[in-house]
Amino acid sequence: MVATEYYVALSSILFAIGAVGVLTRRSAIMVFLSVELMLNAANLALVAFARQWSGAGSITALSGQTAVFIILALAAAEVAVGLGILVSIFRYRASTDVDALAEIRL
Amino acid sequence: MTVKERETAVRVAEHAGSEFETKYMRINVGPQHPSTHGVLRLVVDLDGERIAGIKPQIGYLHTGFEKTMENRTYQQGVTYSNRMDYLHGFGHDLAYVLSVEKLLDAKVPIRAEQIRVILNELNRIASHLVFFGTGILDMGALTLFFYTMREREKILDLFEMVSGVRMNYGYFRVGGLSKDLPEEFVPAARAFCNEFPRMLEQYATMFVKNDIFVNRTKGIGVISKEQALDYGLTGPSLRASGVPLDFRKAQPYSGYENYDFDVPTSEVGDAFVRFMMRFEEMSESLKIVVQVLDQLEEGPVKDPDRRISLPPRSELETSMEAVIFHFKLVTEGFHPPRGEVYVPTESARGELGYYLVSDGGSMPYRVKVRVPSLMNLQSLEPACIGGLFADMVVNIASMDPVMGDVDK
Amino acid sequence: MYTNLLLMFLVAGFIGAAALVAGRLLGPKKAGVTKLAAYESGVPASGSARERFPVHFYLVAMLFIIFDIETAFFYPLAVKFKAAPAFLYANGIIFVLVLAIGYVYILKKGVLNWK
Amino acid sequence: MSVLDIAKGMGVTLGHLFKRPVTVRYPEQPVDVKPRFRGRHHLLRHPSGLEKCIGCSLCAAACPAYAIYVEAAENDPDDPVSPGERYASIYEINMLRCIFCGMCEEACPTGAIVLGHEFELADFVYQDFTYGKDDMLVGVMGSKWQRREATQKGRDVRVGLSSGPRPELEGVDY
Amino acid sequence: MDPLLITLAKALLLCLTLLGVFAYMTVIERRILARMQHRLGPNRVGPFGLLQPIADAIKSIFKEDIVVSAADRLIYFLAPFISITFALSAFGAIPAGPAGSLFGFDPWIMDLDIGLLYVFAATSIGVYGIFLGGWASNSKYALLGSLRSSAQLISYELGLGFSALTVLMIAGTLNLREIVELNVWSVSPLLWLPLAVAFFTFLISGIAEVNRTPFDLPEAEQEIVAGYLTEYSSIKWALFQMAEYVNMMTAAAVVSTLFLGGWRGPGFVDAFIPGMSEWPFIWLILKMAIFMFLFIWLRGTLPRFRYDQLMRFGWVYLFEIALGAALLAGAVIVFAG
Amino acid sequence: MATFLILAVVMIVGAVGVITLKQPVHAALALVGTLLTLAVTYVTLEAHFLAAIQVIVYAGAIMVLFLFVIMLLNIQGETPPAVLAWFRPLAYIVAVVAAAAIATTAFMEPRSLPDEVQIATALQGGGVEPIADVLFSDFLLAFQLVGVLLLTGIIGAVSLVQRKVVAVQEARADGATKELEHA
Amino acid sequence: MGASGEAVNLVDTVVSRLVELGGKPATFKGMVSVTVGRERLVEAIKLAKGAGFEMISDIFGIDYLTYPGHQGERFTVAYNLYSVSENERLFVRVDLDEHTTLPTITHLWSGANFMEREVFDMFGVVFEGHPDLRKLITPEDLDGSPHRKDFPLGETPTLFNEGRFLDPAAFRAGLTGKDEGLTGWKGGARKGVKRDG
Amino acid sequence: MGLRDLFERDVQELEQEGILFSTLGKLVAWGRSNSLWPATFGLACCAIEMMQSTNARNDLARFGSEVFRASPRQADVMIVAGRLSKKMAPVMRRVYEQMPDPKWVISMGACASSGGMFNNYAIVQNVNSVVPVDIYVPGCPPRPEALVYAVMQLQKKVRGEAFDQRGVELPMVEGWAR
Ligand code: SF4
Ligand code: SF4
Ligand code: SF4
Repeated sequence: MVATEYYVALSSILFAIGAVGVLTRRSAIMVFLSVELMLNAANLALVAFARQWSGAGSITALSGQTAVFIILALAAAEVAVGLGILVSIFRYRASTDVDALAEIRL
Repeated sequence: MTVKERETAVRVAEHAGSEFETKYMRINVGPQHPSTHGVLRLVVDLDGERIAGIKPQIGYLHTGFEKTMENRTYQQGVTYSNRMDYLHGFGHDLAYVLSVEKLLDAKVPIRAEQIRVILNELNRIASHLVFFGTGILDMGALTLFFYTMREREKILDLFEMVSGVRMNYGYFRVGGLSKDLPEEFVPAARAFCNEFPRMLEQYATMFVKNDIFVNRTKGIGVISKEQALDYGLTGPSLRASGVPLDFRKAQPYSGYENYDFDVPTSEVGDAFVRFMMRFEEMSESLKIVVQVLDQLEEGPVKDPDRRISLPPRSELETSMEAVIFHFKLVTEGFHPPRGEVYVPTESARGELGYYLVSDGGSMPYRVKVRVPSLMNLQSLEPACIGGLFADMVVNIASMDPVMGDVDK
Repeated sequence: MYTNLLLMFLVAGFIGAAALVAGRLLGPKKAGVTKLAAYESGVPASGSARERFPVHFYLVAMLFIIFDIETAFFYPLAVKFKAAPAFLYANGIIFVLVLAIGYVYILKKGVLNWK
Repeated sequence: MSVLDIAKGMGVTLGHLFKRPVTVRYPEQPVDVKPRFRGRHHLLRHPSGLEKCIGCSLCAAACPAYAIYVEAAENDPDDPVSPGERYASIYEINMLRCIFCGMCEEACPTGAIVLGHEFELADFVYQDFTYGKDDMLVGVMGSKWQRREATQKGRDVRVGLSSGPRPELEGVDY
Repeated sequence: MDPLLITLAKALLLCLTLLGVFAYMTVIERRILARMQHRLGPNRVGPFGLLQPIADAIKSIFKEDIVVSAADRLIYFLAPFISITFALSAFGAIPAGPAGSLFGFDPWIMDLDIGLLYVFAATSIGVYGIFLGGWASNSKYALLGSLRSSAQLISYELGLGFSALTVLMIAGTLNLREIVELNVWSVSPLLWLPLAVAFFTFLISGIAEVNRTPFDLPEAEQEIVAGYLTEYSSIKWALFQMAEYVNMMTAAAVVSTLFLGGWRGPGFVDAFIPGMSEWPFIWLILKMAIFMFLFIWLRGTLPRFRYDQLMRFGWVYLFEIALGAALLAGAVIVFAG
Repeated sequence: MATFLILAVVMIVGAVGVITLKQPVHAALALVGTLLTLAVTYVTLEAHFLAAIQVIVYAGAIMVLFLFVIMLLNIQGETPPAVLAWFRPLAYIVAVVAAAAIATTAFMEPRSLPDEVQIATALQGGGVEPIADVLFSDFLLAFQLVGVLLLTGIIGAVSLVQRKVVAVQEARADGATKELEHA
Repeated sequence: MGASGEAVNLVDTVVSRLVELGGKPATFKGMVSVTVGRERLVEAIKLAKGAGFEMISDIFGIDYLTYPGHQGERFTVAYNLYSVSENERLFVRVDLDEHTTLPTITHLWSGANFMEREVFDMFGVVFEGHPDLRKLITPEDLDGSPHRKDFPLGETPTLFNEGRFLDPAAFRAGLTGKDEGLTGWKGGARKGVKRDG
Repeated sequence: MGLRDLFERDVQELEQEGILFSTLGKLVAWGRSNSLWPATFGLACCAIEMMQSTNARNDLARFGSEVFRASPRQADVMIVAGRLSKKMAPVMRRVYEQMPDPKWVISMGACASSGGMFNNYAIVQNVNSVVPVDIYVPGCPPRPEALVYAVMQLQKKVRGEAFDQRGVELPMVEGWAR
């Protein structure tokens, strides 16, 4: 059995990579992809913690997994709306460059 | 401006225009595409699945019929005419010989006219069968095609019996027919007439009443009466738009006035109706065939005028005169008087006529074929724009263009 | 149990890969510029294929996500249904009703109307 | 009811599943062409064995595809090839040009050229499609390729036809 | 014996069988279609045309494999690979008989507690194959085809999911084996109606999922040439075809498993040979064969939908009916026990 | 451990791919790969249902939407940034430091995992039934709120996009014929 | 027609009005045609359309270059008008020379688009004001207008064995001279031309 | 790599050199000859007869050749059915080139094979000048059975059983390129 710490470390690495992506990529969609990566890194930690907490009984332990489940729903809604914004912006502008988008007042 | 200059000018203009980026996806449908019934090329601008613009590009089957026919004798012309609209060859043959006969004032025996009508109508059925089969094949249904082809095969058998070939008959001659009917033809044709209505019913069960088919064609590609006339649409497609024009009724030829038949007409003008027009026309044509078979008269099948038709083989052995006529006819053909004629006929696709200019020589001076498919093809534009890409396929099918007819 | 799954994937993947490799190795190669150009009914392609597409496709995929999540939430509900039918049914109905509002909204908006 | 209609349509296809296919098993089972069918040409002979063709070129004149080439020569009175003054020393048809329209048959004053029923003419090389007198004189069976294959394999020429010869060919002794 | 080895053997066997069946399905389909069209179909190659698929396979393998120059090479190769891999592995979760009935082994490769979800997951990844295949080809027809088909596939995935809910509610498990073991006749007759409705919606969604007529839009030859397959040649094309047929078989197997008792035979056959209804494989294969025939039959008869009709049909009718069936089933369970 | 390492490496490679690959489709595919590996990791963490949902929802739906958008908008590879050249290394440094910080914090106070039996009984393999138990008790409100959230998602996305579609289409339908130049 | 017919049918009325515009009517075997001047063409056709010829059936050209005894301008473009309601047909003709142009009538009938393009393609007649005057049928790279009489038919010889061939044009010339009688053919053997070498 | 090299060149090429005159070569030829899928290249009247050759009576499917592929990428043989105009010739050439090797061409009908009766400026007077033709089928149009016969002829050629008038064996695949 791999200890939880490793998962947390992996999760933090993924999270950091995602953060770099958010900071360095210019195209909005790529930024978005990186955000998804960060979200999943967090999920991984949650699932790992769920296992760590199995000593505290079924309901408590599974809360972690259930939370991830809810987060998936959240991510779905977020992506739907986020990409919706992207699409609607893109209909007027030829680029998804975030720096260029900064000028827009929505 | 010469043609060349003009072309260059247009090309330059096009080039300039291309700098402005359009939002559409431009897609080439054809010339080699399964749904374009041969070599039609359509340049389609797609706005997603919707058609924003459509331009037919034709000429991929340009055969030079008119020019070649101007360099063949009138008699040889019958081998060319049918190859234009290869699905309704007898229709073209008929239109051609009618024009030449009008030039010559040839007297066609009644029996020959009747046989021409029989074959023409059977050919119309055969053509519509191909139309129906391929049209529905274009909508993704495989099987009806095989059923219609099976029936067409039976008609082709009849044609083979009469003319010796399954397509591209060249059986009509100026002044009559090349040969009389074989004996077995009439019973065989009757047998076909008896069984065909059952087949029509089968098609109806499989398709006309099929919801998917109806939904895919109803309300698609509507062409109004005004548009139809504006674009010079003729034939069943025009009748679907509410103009009951049929030259078999309007200006009867070859004795069509003697037979009783209806011209199906509708006001709706959508693809479904265009399909149905042809579907109903099949039974009407069958009605004509049955009537002619009943009234079929005995007698000669060629104009007895030796300057027009070849003498029978038996005479060649006995009469020197016949031999001379024969030689003259074969090497040189006949010399119709100077003049220009046009005889409109109703082919399976619409108004068809040969405008012949004779300079008194043995070959036509100018042959101009008024082909229905070319004009019908133009109506694709009003029918398709604003519709879906998939509907375009239905629209092409429902116009029933034959590319040989379009490009000549 | 999940090792079995892994094995299954390995075998399936192996077959796919083997076929691809075999095809690569065994077929003749006579590439030419025209041969490798995109097929467009036999004429040189006009314009690029990578064009923008209508937004309908986006909407379909978007709705799919939303309703896919909905089904995902229904699986636990359905599996547990026998344990507390009335309670779960009530909850399920509320859940469905909330989403039904969204469904009616998209119907009204004509999203499902491709015409 | 639409579902019912679709079901009816499906019934039609299902029904055909159990019907005997109308397929003609062609290569094994010969094709039944109609008597007037026009296939490969035959050059006929008189019952006496003389060729009917007199080399008059009318067939070439009538041919819309200009597919016939005739060169006439004077008959040797002692050993005539044809009953007339002249005979065709070279008579060739380019089978690829030919459209099997039958104009030549109609034009021939002696009935020498007749279109037979053979249709299995597909071959590999363009040059092999010029049929000379040897390939068309009545009595020769099959297309060039069929005869070639037959000689190579030492078999009889087999043509996929069931119908008898054309009426014009019937009763001709040779 | 090492259970892993056994699994490996089973997996190999399954994959090869599926491939073989694919090959013969093509011939069977061609022959059945031919008979429906009043003709014979392939019958020259080998007795009754039985060697036809072998000839086709040899031909395909020894055919040039064109990689279009504008294509995204990596993805161009990846696409058929994804398609076939996920199609094949989806089948592994289908139980084909009672435990231990395959010479003492279990006639399935894995018995997952989330079996149905696994199948759904595998097929939902299969979408990538089609989507990427079309995109990578960089041809308009392919692109249009792949967009259409991915939109179609994801839409009808919903239909599948919602139709399955009814069964899940009644069965109370996602495990396919347990679903099969559930006795249909023990279910309250009141539930038969929603079950029947769900069966039909599931079947229709299944047909749409595997791109068969009347939902074969992605390959609508008459409109977009060969859809996402337009640029694929030789073996890669064959792999896509293979994936399609394997998906067909999976769909048939899942429908049988969820609604028709999977590998179990009808009870009355036990009267002739005791235990016959428990024989592995045959019943499942029989049921699958019926569905496969149905697929072919539909293809032989119907024209295809237009794209918008198809999407509307999926999103409006199928979706509502399937959900309605599930709600009805729920109500029945709540109020009638 | 070996399994974990393999998975970790695959995931990190995928993640790096996400942020480095030029072609958006490739980046998205890298993310798909990462997500699939993540699903496998969930399986090793006894979260089976989540693994399946992860594949179905994340890989099978959300990423498809991403690909759709990339394709619909025809987003090409980005141009290298012209300004802020110093920003990139800074971002890397910050990220590495942050990751290291979190990781070390995690390792500073190592906890022992509960034993396998305990895990098995508590998580029950993370199957659908145990999740359902939690979901419909503690998370009931969250469950219903998800419904509301999804509703907002629908309305948000549709209202963002749809109105304009109709307008644009109408505009195009009008000008369509005239605009078409000849091919 | 016109003059002798007492019936007041559509053709007669239109023809009489076209004559007022300077048209020259002619009748051959029941077909009525009116030759109008180039500058009055649109006017004439508009008039005909307004009077009841709702449909344009065809537009085509004739090249009288080699027509024996032809006088006047080289080309004729004919408009084949048809009245669906009255079931009558009228040909409106214009004569023109090589470098003259014609006004378009595409604004009267959209269907005239292809027809005019065909005439442009086949005869090189330019239609002023046509929205899209490009070649319709012949390939882009074909130079010339095929239906002009001075455009060669472009026949190739039919090949036979041993280098024999038959040149269609020469062969035909032997068959059909323009003079009376069994021209060209003298009953003797006719030899094809042998290819040298 | 041995195997790779072997197949880099066409099987047929090797067979001429005698390297692959083996069971494998025969097997491949057998497979190819029995799975000749035509690309739809219907041009004119002959195309109708080509369609008829798949119909219930003639059923080209019996030879495994009914699989008309819309995309040339999946086709083995191109049936040029009808008159090839000069405008269409480049298109046909392009479609032909886009077919994967090995590929064959059947020239169906008088027009495609020699221009037939259309001896004029518009028609290509022998498809062989555009793509290498393997089989010519005379007829106008050839009846469906003649096309079936031509497909059988092509099978012979693919199996290496074809020879011309002088008895020279014809190559299985034309090595013709422009
Ligand atoms: S059949 Fe026709 S084309 Fe053939 S040789 Fe005779 S006349 Fe010429
Ligand atoms: S075949 Fe007849 S027409 Fe021809 S040259 Fe001989 S005799 Fe004259
Ligand atoms: S050979 Fe005959 S049938 Fe074939 S295309 Fe030419 S004219 Fe038509």
